[in-house]
Amino acid sequence: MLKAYLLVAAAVFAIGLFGVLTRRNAVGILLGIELMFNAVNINLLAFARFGGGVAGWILALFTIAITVAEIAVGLAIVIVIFRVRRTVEADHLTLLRG
Amino acid sequence: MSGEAVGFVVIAAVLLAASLQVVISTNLFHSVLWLALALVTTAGLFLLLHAEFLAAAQVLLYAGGVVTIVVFAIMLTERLTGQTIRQMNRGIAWGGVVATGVFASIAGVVLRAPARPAGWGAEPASTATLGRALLSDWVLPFEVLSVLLVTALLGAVYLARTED
Amino acid sequence: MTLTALAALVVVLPFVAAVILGACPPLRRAGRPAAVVALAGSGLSLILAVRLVAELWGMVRTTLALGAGPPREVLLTIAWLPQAGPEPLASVGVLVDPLSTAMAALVALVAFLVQLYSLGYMAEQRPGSLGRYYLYHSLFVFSMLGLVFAPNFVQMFVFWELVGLCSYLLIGFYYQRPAAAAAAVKAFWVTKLGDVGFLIGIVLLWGATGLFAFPALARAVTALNPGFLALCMFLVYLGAVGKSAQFPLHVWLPDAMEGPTPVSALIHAATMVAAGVYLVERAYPLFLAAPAVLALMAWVGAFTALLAASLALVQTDIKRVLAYSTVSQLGYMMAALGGGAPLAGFFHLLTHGFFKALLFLAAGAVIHAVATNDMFRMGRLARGMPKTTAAFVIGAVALAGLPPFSGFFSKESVLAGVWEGGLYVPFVMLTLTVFLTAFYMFRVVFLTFGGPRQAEGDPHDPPAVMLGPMWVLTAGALAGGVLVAEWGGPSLAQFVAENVDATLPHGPWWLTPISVVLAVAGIVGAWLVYQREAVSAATLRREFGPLARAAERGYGLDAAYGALYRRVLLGTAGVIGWIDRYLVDGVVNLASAWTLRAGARLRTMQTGRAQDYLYGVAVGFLLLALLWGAW
Amino acid sequence: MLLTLELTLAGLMLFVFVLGLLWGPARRREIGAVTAAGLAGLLVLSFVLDSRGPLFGGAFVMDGLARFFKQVFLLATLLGVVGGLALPQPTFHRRAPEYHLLILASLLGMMLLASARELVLLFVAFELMSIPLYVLAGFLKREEMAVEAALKFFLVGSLSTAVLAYGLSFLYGVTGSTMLPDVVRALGTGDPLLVLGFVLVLAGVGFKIAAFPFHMWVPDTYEAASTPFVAWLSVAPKAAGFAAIFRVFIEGAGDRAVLWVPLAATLGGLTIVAGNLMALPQTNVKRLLAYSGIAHIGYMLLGVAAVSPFGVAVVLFYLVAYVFSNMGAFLVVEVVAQAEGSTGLTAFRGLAQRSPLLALAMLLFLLSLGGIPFVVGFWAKLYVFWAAAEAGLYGLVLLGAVLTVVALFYYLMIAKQMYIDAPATPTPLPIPPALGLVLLASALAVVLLGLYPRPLVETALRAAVPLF
Amino acid sequence: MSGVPVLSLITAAPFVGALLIMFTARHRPGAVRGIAIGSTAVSLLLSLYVYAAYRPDQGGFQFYERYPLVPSLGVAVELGADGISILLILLTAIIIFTGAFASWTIRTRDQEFYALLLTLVTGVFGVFCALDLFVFFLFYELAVLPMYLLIGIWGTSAAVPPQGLFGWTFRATGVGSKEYAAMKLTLYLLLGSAFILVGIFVLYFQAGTASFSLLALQQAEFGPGVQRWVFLAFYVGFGVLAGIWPLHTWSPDGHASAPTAVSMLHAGVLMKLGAYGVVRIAMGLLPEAAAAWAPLMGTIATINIVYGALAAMAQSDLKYVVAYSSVSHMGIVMLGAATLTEAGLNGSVFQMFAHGIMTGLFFALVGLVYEKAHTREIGKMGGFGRRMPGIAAAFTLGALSSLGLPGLAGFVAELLTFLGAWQSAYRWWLFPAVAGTFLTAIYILRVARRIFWGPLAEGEYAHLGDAEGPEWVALVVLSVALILFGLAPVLALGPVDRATVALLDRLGILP
Repeated sequence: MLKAYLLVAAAVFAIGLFGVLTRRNAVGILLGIELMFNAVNINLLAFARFGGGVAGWILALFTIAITVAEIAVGLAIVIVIFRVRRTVEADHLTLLRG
Repeated sequence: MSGEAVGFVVIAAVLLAASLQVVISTNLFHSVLWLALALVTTAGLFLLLHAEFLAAAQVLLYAGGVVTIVVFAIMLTERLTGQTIRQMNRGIAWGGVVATGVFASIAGVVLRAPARPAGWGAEPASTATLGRALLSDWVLPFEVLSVLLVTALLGAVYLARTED
Repeated sequence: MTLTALAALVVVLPFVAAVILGACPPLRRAGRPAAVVALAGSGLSLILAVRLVAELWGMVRTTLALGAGPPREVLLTIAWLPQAGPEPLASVGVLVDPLSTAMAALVALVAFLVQLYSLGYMAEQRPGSLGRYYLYHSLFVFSMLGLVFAPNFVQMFVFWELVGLCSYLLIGFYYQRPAAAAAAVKAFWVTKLGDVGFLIGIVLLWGATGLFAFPALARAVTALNPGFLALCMFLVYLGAVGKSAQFPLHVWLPDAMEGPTPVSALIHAATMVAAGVYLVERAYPLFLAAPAVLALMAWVGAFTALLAASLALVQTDIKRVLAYSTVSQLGYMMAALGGGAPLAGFFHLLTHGFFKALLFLAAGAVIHAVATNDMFRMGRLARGMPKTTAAFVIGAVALAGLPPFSGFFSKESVLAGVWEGGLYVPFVMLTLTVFLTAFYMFRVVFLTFGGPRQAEGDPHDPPAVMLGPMWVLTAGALAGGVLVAEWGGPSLAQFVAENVDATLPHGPWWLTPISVVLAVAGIVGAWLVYQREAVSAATLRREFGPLARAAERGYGLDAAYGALYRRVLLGTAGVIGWIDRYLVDGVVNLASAWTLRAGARLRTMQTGRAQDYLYGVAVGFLLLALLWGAW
Repeated sequence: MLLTLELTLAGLMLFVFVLGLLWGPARRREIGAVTAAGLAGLLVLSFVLDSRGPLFGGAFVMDGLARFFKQVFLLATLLGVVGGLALPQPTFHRRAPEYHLLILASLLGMMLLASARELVLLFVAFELMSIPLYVLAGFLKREEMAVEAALKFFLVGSLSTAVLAYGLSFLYGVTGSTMLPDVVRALGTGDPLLVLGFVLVLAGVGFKIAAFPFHMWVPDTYEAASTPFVAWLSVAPKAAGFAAIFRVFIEGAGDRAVLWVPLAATLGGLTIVAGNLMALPQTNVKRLLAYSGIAHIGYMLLGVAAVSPFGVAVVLFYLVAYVFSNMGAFLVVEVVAQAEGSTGLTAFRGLAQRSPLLALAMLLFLLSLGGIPFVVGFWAKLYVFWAAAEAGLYGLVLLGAVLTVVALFYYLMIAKQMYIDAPATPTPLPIPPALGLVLLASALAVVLLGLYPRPLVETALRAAVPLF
Repeated sequence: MSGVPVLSLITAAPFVGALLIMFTARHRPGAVRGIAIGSTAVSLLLSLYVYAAYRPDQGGFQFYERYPLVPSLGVAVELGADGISILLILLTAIIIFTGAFASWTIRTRDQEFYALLLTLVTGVFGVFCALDLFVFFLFYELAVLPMYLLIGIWGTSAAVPPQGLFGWTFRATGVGSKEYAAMKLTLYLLLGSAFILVGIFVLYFQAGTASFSLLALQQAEFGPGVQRWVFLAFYVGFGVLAGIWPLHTWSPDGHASAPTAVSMLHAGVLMKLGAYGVVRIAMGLLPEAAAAWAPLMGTIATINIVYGALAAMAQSDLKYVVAYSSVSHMGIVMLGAATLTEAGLNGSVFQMFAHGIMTGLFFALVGLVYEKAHTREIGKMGGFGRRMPGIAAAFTLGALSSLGLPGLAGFVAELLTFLGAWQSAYRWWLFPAVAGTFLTAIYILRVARRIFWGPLAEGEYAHLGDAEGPEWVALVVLSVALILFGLAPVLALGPVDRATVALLDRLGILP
């Protein structure tokens, strides 16, 4: 049963990664990252349920909190960039390269 | 097949479907809604895993908080450009290959992993133990987390404010 | 004073003069004072050399009377190249024996006379140039004497190269004349080519025996593989071919006439060019063990004699005639050595040293007077400069080989030696050369001093400082016979013979008449063509058309060498230069260019698109996972 | 008390925060000086205090390694903050409280990270270090490039955090404990899930230390962000990354650590090659230094690949060398950029004739980065090779040594601009006093440590040995 | 004087001079030169003292000094000199002393120039004195790096820039310019040092003596595999600096572009440093591999000799001719070493010295000619002998030594090497080697003739003059050294022979 949860988590992680890699929009990429964090939490709670104890919950809780913080900062950056560049398409943000 | 198993299959199916929609939907707004669904189904999984408190946190913090901020951000940017943000995927093939590769490598290891030894971690967890642990063993990370949240807030506010 | 110390002094005195001149630029630039220093060096050297001869002669008489072996004193005091063990790898010293002493006396004498003569001949040079001239001269005398007294191959080679250097410097004395500059380097290169063989020969001999010293090598020679020894001696002989202007390396000597005439007299007639002969003489015990090389030497010598004589016929430059004559006479000497008559060869070396030096000095006086080398712009000089004419004619007669002049005796013994050596074809060539020699020499005599034309200007005899040395040499050319005369004691020939364990050959009875007749015929022929003009030179030339034209071009040898140098050597150099630039260095440049390109390529990975950066993380994880899986 | 440094730092943060509230815009620029003074005090304190031991059941330890790292962080931050005092942009004056608070928060994260022996604390500390960096990278929020860089930095960083967290979940899941000693002990079971977790963590940390191919945010961020911050960014978080690596992968692993040799060696080799090659065509000095910094991480990874006490000590030594050399180089760039308005290679033209001392300092930093004798960078490289050779990684040593030559090419290109080319204008460059001070200190350190590296080596060895 | 650390003083003196110049002589050209000459004179005098005080009868390393540097790792500053070292120390001292004079006319940034030059020389002295491989390596690097700036700042770009396809193909690398040459030289040599470093480390760890000391490592036994590969690493690493074919291409460009004193020092001394490394470290520590690799070394050396000479013949830029002649002559050095015979090794070491002096003289002369005629293109010169007799004489002297004229130092070295070659296992080496000397005679006299002989183009070169004042020092000192050691090679060979015999003893092939 544990492996089933782990596989689901891995699938969500991979789907998130796919989104991260293919989305053109910065917010879209962020959503992909959200999914990946979500996979982490599934993993943690599955491990906790199948014998890991309370530490897994704690870690999951921290992950959620940290994710929220990340998202907040990330969206702030998105807003700033939108303000300056009038776009949030990651494809168009290539002033710096090489 | 036990009821829990049936529940797991159903919830997992919805979760995966919703996740997929998150990354391929062409409408950013829809993506966010699919994400909310995925998060909520995840909370369902948490319930299956007997983590009620975390399921609640998931719904409140994530599905509530995160989605709200994202929507807010989208609205903000859309308002500024005055058009709906269409979003496309690029390099789907390579993305698919890499993502599948990552999944395959993780899944392979998961499947190869030995079964947990018997009696491994028998202690059941409860919200009460969680609270106690948080304020005893993990008090330092907890305090640090507060600094982290304040800092993130400070940074986000600095970036987002417009007056200077 | 011991003999060796005396010999060492003979060598060192000119060196001291050279060092003084070299280290003291003001003295050198003063000109005449520099000449005095050089003259003092070579004069003292001459005096000591004469004393050395006298002392050694005394010893020879004693030992001969006692029936003991030849007197030989070897001085080896200074280790030159050390090595582990009791014996040094190579030493320097002097080897005093009749051969070296006689040669040294000749060198010292001619050198002193030439330096004296130069005082007059070079009087118009700038003082600085004059100082330089005498510096080179002193250096040359030192080197030549060092060569003569060398007790081993290493020292021989050292001084061998040094005389080559002096030759190079003195040929190029008028370095601003392109011809002189070209001739100097040509002389150096061609002789150096022979020296490559010489050096390898020395190394090979050492490799087989661990020895350099002549006496020790002579003792060790029997133990060597004859074939290997023949190779070694052939290589050594190559050195002599270059230095003594044997075919095919004779091409440098005629060009060397670009140097001042006294230099030609000293270096390119009397002494240095004879060094090759001297070398063979020195190493004769070794050569004896390699008969094939000796035979080759005789053939080449005879061929060289004939070839050079034929070339001498067509020259218009008086000095070039003499130069070819020198080549030809050196061929005689080598032929004698090859034919098994080392004493005859050495004898001819000595007499030739006198009369050829005389001829050059006289020619120098002529050139000095008429300011040209071209014989066809001379004529009837006998009227204005009788003394010079007398000296030149005496030299010419000696060279032609008429009795009782010195050349007659030595040439006779050379011919006799070759005949007795059983080398009949070379003998015929040499005999034929006798006729040619007389002809070309008297061609010079009649064109220059007689003939129908009158040279421009008012030529007259040179000053005493030039005439004096000429008279001394004239005496030598006249009295050369003394060397073989036996007046109540051992002759000089016998004196030297003590060294080379041989006697002067006398040859069959018909030899003398034939050679005298041939010589006279040559003189008469020249008289008919150039004095009486009974036979037109042009007709003669037409008769011998192709041959004459070929001879005028030196039988195309110069052209061949030139082509070899330009096409093959410089061509190869060009190819190597190209390879270095494009291939060897090209690889380096390519490597660096590729590295730079790789950097430029790699940076395109940094597209600027955030997704691609995210790929980095994903691919990086995959990479690590793969690595872990693989291992 | 074991937490003194962290608590004092937190106090400093609070003080800065309050000052920011109290002081008006005119005085706010002095907050930098206050911060610097506080950091200097902390640095002194770190040398004075030497209490060691675990806390919270071993979740937090104060040991030699932690102390060494904390001193490195403090030193780097001090240099960075002092260097930042000279920034001309008004934003940095008006928003000095935010700027410095963010730096201090990140510093706090690093300091905790160096002591973390528990997954939750490690994770939180890691994030506390990272999140302020995203904001700082985009601190010049009106500049197109800066915000773009911040976005890229943030996206790559968040993805890496996700990967890291995913890895941590496996570490915890397999052992049922969040205590690192338990986790490392479990390595003995050879559970593939555990190793997978480690690999994921390595990928996550790889982003922080900017190993190839996790490095891609580095050049963009370095180029666009303000230089004193970049100088600090280029050393302190990377040092923290290595602290995490040592804590997670090496400490207590003993013989099992050989597991990481191929990973670290390959990652190191790739990073050396890629970093050096990509630095070659750069014409912007900040970007060039960014790539060269990547290459340096590769060299440090060689030290990690040696998995020996000496290897770890070597990395510690390398980090110190790197702090001085790299920050020095970046701050020289800042001086030039303030005077010339450009960070291009050509801005350095003829610097030796304009400001000889500045050029000499830059030359020293570059030589140190290039690994040339008698400056500290030489010993750093040498010890790394030494450690790798000791571990039998001769091939990597040769590769590293050969690429050092490639590296010298671009360092010498800067030297060429400074020394060989003629200046466009002969006037000396104005050097802000704060920057001058930092440069002087760095140059002195580079030379002195180059001449007498022994104390530092021995300190590093002392810090490293207990890990095994 | 036995207690005085002479070798340290020799090594440190130039560096002290450099510091003094940097800190006390700003904008005072006279003081700069005075300090430079003073400090190099100290080194010269001390090296003469070392040379005189060395006891050949005792052999071995004398003037021994040891200062622990990092005791825990076995690094110590360990200095000592044997017969080979003292000769090369003397060579270095002579070259830098004369080089200081030869740079008299440096006008721009002379303070930095002299400081860098002296720093570089400290490195060279250090290499020759060091008995600790690690310290050896430190000094080695120090001797290479300042070269970049020295060439880059004070160098001159090639007189005949590459054109046509070549120039076009590598235009991106800046081929032909001094910057290109400086970069190529520096990177090439540092690449070599990378190999050396790896080799040193392998020896250190394989020996297990926890010491970098040459003397300690000599006692260690290395397996055949280790020997083979480490020797190759050393051979390649040091060989780059010694200019072995085909790793020599930095040298023509580098030497041609460098300012006079740097060319003198680099061609004269630094290339020897590579050969010294091969002999002292590679052969000294890895005897079996030396025997195994000797065929390769010797064969490449013969290629060097002939190839270098032919390449020199093809050049039209005077400095390139001299530079390629160095490549050719370094072949003699390497050949002598590869013969593994007493005579050959003696020849090798003596050639290091002789070629150092000779090429130093050459570059000093080329510098003078360039300074006065403002061209290095041989085709544009002619008849200079009239205007600059002193330079012409010295050039001729150098040329003669170069082609192995007896009486000058070059001959002794070549003769010994030839003898060694014929004694070695590969006798045929002798023939290309001797042929090389003939080729040398061709190209070098050709050049001498072109430049100094023939008619002078009066209009263009009316202003030409001979060497003056300080310029004479290099000419005279180097010429005298050439003659002195050519006439009395035993002066140098006595001590050298002790050292080579000891080396051969280690190689197990004593005669």
